[in-house]
Amino acid sequence: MGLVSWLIAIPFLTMLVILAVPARNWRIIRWIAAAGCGSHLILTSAVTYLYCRAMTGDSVNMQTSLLTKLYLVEKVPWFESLGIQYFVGIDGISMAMVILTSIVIFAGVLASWYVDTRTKEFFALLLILVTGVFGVFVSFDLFLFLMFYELAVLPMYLLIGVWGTGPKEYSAMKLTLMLLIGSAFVLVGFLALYHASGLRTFDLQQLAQVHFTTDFQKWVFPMIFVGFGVIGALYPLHTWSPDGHSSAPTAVSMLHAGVLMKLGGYGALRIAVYLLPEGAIAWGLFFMVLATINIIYGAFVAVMQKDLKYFTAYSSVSHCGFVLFGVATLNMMGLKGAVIQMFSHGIMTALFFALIGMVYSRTHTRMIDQMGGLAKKMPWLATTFYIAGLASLGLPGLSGFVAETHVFLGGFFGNMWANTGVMKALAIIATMSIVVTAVYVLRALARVFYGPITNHDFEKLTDATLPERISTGLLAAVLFAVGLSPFLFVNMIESSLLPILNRLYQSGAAALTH
Amino acid sequence: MIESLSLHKPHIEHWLVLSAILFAIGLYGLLSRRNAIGILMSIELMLNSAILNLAAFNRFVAPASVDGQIMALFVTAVAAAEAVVGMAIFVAIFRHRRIIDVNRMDLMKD
Amino acid sequence: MLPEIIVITCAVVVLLLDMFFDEKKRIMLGPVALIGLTAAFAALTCFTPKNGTILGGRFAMDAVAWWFKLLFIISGLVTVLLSIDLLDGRVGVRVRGIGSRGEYYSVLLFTISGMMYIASSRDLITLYVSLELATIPLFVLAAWRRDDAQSGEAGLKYVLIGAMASAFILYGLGIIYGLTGTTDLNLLKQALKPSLALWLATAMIVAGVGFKLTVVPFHMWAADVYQGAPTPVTAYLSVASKCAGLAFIFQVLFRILGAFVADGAMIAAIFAAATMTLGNVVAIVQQNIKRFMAFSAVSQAGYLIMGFLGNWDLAVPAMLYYMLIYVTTNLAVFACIIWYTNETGKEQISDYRGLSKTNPLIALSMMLALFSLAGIPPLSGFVGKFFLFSIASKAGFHWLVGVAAVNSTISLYYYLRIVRQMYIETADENAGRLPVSGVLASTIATLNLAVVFLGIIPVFYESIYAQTGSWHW
Amino acid sequence: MISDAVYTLLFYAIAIITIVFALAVTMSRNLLRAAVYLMMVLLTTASLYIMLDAEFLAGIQVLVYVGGIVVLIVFAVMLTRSAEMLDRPPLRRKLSAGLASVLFAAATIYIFWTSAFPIAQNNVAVPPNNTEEIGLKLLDYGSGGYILPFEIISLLLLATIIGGIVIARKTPPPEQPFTTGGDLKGEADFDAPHTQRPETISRKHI
Amino acid sequence: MEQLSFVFRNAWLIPAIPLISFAVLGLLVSPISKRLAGIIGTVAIFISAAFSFLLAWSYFHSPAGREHTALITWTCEWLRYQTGLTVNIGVLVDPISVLLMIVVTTVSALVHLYSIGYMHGDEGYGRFFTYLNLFTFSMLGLVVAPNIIQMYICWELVGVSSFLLIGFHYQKPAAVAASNKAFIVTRFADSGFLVGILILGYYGYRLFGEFAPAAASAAVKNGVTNLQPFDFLYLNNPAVLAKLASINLHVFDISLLTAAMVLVFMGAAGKSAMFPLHIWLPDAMEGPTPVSALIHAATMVVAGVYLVARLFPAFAASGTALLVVAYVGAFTSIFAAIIGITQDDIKRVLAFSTLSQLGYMMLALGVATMEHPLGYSASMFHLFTHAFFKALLFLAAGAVIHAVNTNNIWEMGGLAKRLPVTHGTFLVATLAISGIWPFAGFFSKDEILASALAGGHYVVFAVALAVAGMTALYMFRIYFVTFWGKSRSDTAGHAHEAPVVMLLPLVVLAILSVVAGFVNFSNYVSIGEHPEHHGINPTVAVSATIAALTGIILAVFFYTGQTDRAAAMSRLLGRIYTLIKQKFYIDEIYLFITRRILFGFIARPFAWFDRNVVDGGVNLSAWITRTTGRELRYLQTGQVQVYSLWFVGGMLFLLLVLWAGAR
Repeated sequence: MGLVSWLIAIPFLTMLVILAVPARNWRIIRWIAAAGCGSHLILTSAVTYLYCRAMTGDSVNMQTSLLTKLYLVEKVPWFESLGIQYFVGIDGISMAMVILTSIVIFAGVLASWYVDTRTKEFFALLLILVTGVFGVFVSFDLFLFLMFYELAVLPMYLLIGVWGTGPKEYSAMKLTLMLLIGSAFVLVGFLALYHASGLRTFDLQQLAQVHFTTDFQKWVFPMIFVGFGVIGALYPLHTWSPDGHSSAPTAVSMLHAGVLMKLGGYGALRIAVYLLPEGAIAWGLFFMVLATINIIYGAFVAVMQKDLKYFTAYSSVSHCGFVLFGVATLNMMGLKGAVIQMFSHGIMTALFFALIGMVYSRTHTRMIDQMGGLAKKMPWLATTFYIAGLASLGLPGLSGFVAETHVFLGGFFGNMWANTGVMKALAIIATMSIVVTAVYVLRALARVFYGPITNHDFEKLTDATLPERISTGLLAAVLFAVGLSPFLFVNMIESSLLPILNRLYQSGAAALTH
Repeated sequence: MIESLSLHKPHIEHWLVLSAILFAIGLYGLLSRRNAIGILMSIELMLNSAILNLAAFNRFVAPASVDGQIMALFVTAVAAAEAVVGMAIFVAIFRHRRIIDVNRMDLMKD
Repeated sequence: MLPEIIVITCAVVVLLLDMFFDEKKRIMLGPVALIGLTAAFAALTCFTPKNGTILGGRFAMDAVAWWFKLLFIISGLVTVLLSIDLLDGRVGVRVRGIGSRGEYYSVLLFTISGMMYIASSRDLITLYVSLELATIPLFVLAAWRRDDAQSGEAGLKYVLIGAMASAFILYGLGIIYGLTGTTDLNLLKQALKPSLALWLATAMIVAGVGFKLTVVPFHMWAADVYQGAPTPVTAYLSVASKCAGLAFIFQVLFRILGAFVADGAMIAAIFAAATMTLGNVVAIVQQNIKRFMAFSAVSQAGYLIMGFLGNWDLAVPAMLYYMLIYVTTNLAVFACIIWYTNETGKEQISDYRGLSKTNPLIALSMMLALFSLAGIPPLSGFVGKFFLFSIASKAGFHWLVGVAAVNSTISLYYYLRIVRQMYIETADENAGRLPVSGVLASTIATLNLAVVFLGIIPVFYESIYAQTGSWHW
Repeated sequence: MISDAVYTLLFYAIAIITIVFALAVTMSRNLLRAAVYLMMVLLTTASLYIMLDAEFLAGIQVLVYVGGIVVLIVFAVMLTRSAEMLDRPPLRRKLSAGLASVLFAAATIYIFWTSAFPIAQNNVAVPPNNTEEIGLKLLDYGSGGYILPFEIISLLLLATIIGGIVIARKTPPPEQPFTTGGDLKGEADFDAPHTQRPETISRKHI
Repeated sequence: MEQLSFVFRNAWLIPAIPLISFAVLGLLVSPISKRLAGIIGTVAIFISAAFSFLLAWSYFHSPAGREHTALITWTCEWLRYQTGLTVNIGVLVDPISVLLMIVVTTVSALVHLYSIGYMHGDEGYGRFFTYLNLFTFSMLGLVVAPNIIQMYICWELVGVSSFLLIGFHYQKPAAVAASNKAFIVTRFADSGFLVGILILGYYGYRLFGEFAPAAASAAVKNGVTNLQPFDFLYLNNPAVLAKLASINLHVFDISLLTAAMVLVFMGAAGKSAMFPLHIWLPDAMEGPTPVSALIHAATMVVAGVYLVARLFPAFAASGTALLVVAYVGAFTSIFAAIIGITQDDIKRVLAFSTLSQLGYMMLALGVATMEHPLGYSASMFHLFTHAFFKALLFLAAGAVIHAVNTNNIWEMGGLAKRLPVTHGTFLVATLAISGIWPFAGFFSKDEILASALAGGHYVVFAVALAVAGMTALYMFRIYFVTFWGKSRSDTAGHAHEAPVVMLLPLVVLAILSVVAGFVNFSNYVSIGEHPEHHGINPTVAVSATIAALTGIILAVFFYTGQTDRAAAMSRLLGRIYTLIKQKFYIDEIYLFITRRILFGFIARPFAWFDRNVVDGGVNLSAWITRTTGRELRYLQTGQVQVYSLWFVGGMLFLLLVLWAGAR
């Protein structure tokens, strides 16, 4: 059993251990969870190191190859007669996503350190969910991908339904159903691919060598892209996100906004664009327009929100717009920007939700205008909150800036198929969003943390405890790390994006000729 | 007259049509009767027409073999079995609820 | 033929023992039936070849028949296991009028033997008679609770519609006999030519089998009968009777109409779409859990007949595998339901609230089984559905795949209703932990293991595929 | 020549009688009468079997149906006092049933009339003693024999009888002690929770 | 090129030292010991100040410095957008960057010193120095940026540090509001800047293959090994600019370059608070006074001017953009001056004077050309001098406020004898800003006026002249009102002189704002092939002095002695006076646009739409499904014959379908 399988296995095994522990001593359980995620973090860094070393070792003729160069590959036939196999590996994109997930789940476990109702079930479900997420990010077999994908989505229902707040059943049901309807579309697309390829295999790399007919791509691509778009909060299929996030408990919102929403962008990039380049070319501009709507619309709606979680959820909608925008640009910079934005937004929004949860657990309100002057009482939370906010408005030195400039430049550079004038216009419109973002972030944060203390009950509030400091501090540090030294990160991704682009350009050139 | 009659000696179609008519009549009874036993009688009619069908086929299509008749025999037995079960159930219900009218048997619906 | 003989003998033995035992010793009847079925299982798996004929070709074995018999025996076995507590009165809330254990078990075993004969009969007469043997005693079982109004009503509806269905089937078979003059399935296929009469026969037979498979619009009896019948019988109906229907339609479609089946793909698609959609949509609003399970069974049948869209080399194994998974999963759910009904006598979905607090393990098993029905990975239901969807997709029915996938999402909605009751809603104050008998506990555990592992361990599908993928009828 | 004419006449006559009686079975309000009409139908069909050279079948028909089923039906009618209940279906149901059956009849008759069945050429050559052959075939376990369905049908009848007995057996009234077997006295009574009976709840939830 | 000396090679230390001390303070010290924070921060800045002086010395005495060549003394790859589009952060040493380094480090050092006294006893003492260090680092990083991306990054960073410092007293709602306002307004401007960068970067990248060889070979002497499209050395390359200017956008018939440059200037205008975007600066005075002195007077606000100067060749290449610069600058200067006359808050008056002086600098840049770059050096000169005397003014005002705990000049008065040192230095600064010989302001202003005249922009010249007069007027107004007469409030009565640590910077700055004028500036800082050397132009000098004196005399007339001439004057003006005093209601207009238009007409409808239409659609579909179920449920009538009917119907339908399929 190789390292990558361990990436999937560790959370699962931790879950089993937790199930073995009797429910009454929940303190032990949370320690177990933290230990599991911590060891996973260590393993992840080890894998990252191995990956980077291997990548720098042989980055030969990546320039022309159609196949993503995978490392630490494990390939075991599974349902052999149908060509279904257990096929996992690591490339740059999945590496980035795995790092993201590993960090977020660790922070999430620490952030939910004080969950004392049904702790056992809580952590068990959390770990199942994250198992699915890791599985999605490392699996290169469509069947396996789909399997992990739905595995990742479903525990959400119970996590929100049991530990959530507000209209939790409604939100949980809505979220689950919308996401699974999305995956229904994906399923249709996958099966169509499987049969159209005529290879009787779900192997992504083998499918990547097939050339599907243009008409086929033209109808399958939107299927898959929209299917993933649902979880990527593509307008107008985003409405599960505000309700879901606002009802979910802290760690779940963190994981969900931080990681699960990235499954959408990841799938759209890794499968829709990679396998169906002509479809992508045909539909690119359309989805780009939708993504622009996401960005602007989400930002403007966020301005109006009174509830911190709704506010963050809509800003997530806006930021996930950047991801889809980057994917839709179909050029190197845009795709890279999309991946970086996935990472950066993942960390950032996880930090947001962690902090909101911590503030909420102290003030017992999430209404922006019921708070005020909290910075006096909880300087740590205020500082980290501002770091997250500044990251979300794309302040240089924090990760958001790198991602957003990539995406903007990507949109501005355009590609050889769509009307570059329109793309430039869209890029400029998207750029305008940084102003709106600044407006809503700063207004909300100032309202919450600055000014005199409005409510006398806040006088005796305390600042973050150690676990909370570790979790938030870790996330903030990652924001800085990516923002200050992106070069570490970008080169890792770039080589894995080349095959996608090569496939695009090959079939794109074909598309141009006829 | 006689010639015409002897020329129009009933052929297989006539038998089949007869059985079809009987089946349809049984169907009508099945769909319209209110008394469960009446419904069962109609079902017996339908089975009967099916048996007639089999016999006719046996006579005209495969007179050499007796498969049709044998099938008909089995069907007779099956019909008897169904009748037994049906009657048993009806009687049990009637004992319990004092009704035999199917229109009033809708404890479970929607 | 050995398994059948064992089953029949066991049935007769149970009957005789029932006569000679007194009330206390009758506890032994259930175990005897179990032993018999286990022996049949062993005989099937160890001593029964997957091909060959006896009785001059009247009785033949092939791989498909073998798997069907496996399914029948399994479902019979589990049903007996589920019935024991109820019949022996080891329940929290007694039910009046359920009794006559010996007769119960023997009738059950007789139906099992009938189903097994369906799978391996080679002439119209045997086919029809064994179908009746598999059907008519079920009418009795449905009405088994003599002095319960609902049970009796269920029996009545079942017997009336069942008799009508068998009349239709018989008429259709008769026409087929008339079109060829032979009753031998092996000769029929060559002899048949497409003709209006053949379509008439097909329509009547398919309608009659649709009744057993609960295909819309022939499904309407299912809701009432499932609700009214004793719960173990409901479980048995929902799996075994459906398997029998599938076996029968396999015989009819592949052995009789083999040449023309492929033309009916569109019709199959239409019926599949209608069945799954109606079943799902109506299941959403159900309150009684047995009735609810009836509609869920209807929708599952809808997924099942997606297999009749062609590509038999893939479709036949897919359908068999799906049936295997469906049997285990559905029985797992029913095991939990039967346990709960035994202990509390309640049947409403809302009665399950807070089950995760009182009996967490059973709640977990029930949730797993329900998710498997909804087709959530990595549980087996997902795999089974996925293969069937793949058949539809290969046949070019992408819209049907879409409909089916969306439907399974809708189905998740109502399965989650139960999960919500068990996990999210809080239990009543006085609700304590309910006792679980060893039999039910072990049954539930075993079935859930199957539910989980059938989706992960490929060996079952692979062997089914290897044996029946190249099944030439 | 003559025989053919007679045959034809008989066929039409009996067919018409059968149809009339069949209609009577489905339409007569008094169920006892309906049972009698059913017996008539069965008898006429038996004679039709004779016309189809299926004497044995005719005999069985008379024995099993007339002697068995009809009697059973009459018993049932007596037991359930159905004779008093005049069966008057509502008009709506009559119309729908009529429509359905007429449609069915039309389709079937059209199909039968138009479709060509593989008629055996020498359709006069009927084996004289097919009764004997039937008997042989029923017990023949070689190829073409029907021993297997014969066994099955016997099982079916057995199972049916058992079931019928169980169902139709008299049950102890609710006030009598509850027994697991339902047929033995003297066991302790458990409160059969009629309040929790599902039907009441399901009615509430409709 | 010859091996650079130690100083050049390690010029990166100048921004790095504040960064390090920022990190040290932020992570370690300020939580532990506050006094230590102040000391560390100040020392660090002093070191880098010393280093920058060293750098300036060795630069201007090296041949490179004499011929104004830019040197990239240190560079490393920071981010590769794409092969051939890399961002190399580095240190660019050229006249203006050296100049700015000196200004920034000096003023920052003094302000740090001053703050040790001024912020004494404040709870956020350590935090304050942390922020100051952050700001100093970002400002220096901006100054030395060799490419536009680094410029933008540090541009944002100074923005955020200014945000933090304005909102330093985060318990004061006014301060919080001001900080948000400042950040958001500049952010809005920066979005334009970013788009400008996108355009430049994109087309620069497209043309790169064409012009890179020439530009690169030209850039070798600047110590650039691999030129990148984002580098100023590439963007200022005449060939590239010519090409860009030749591309016509077909909207308003403006060239691509013009569009890009106007957008970039939007950013500059935001940072330097030019007219439409000036509203944040007066409010920014809510921050502590040292902050106002450092950020909102001396350094950050001139970043816009610096940006325009940095891209001057590009602006010059597109004449239109330069004209825009000139006129916006001119208008802002007079507009702010007019408002300045009427304000009562001492710091606000200074803020408006800052505005108008910034307008001066912009104007000067606007009137310059590559051929006649006098305005360029004039602008830089004024930036140089203005930094000192404006910082001095603020610090002195800070001392006053520190003494009397109010900003309102009408509650002061008679402080001349109570705060002698403050009074003296304030007077020096006032004279300097009013442009009286021999103070620094005289020379720089004179040079600006001269350049305007020489450039033939007579309107601009007139405006500048008027502004010179008004400057004198409002400066002396506050001078007289604050220091002369008798004290109008008891706090003013018992005011005490500030501690030495605060007075020392005042003195140093006073000296600087005298001697700074005598630097022969255009020797050092100029652009283009033939720098113009400028002596005193008698006509300009005389007219400027006359204007200044007029202003002073008016101030004397209105504000000395216990007369109410000013009040009478304002009454005489009536409406106009209130209009001016309300700063022409610009804030209110902005408020209207944001609150009513943006939020009211866009955000709120969007929010409504999302909840009711988009989300409503989702819920509707769910509702439809459920209702269908509820209705279809009634097919199950429980009537067995209905079921049978369905059965028969289904069978007939099946037959029909088969039939249809058969034919």
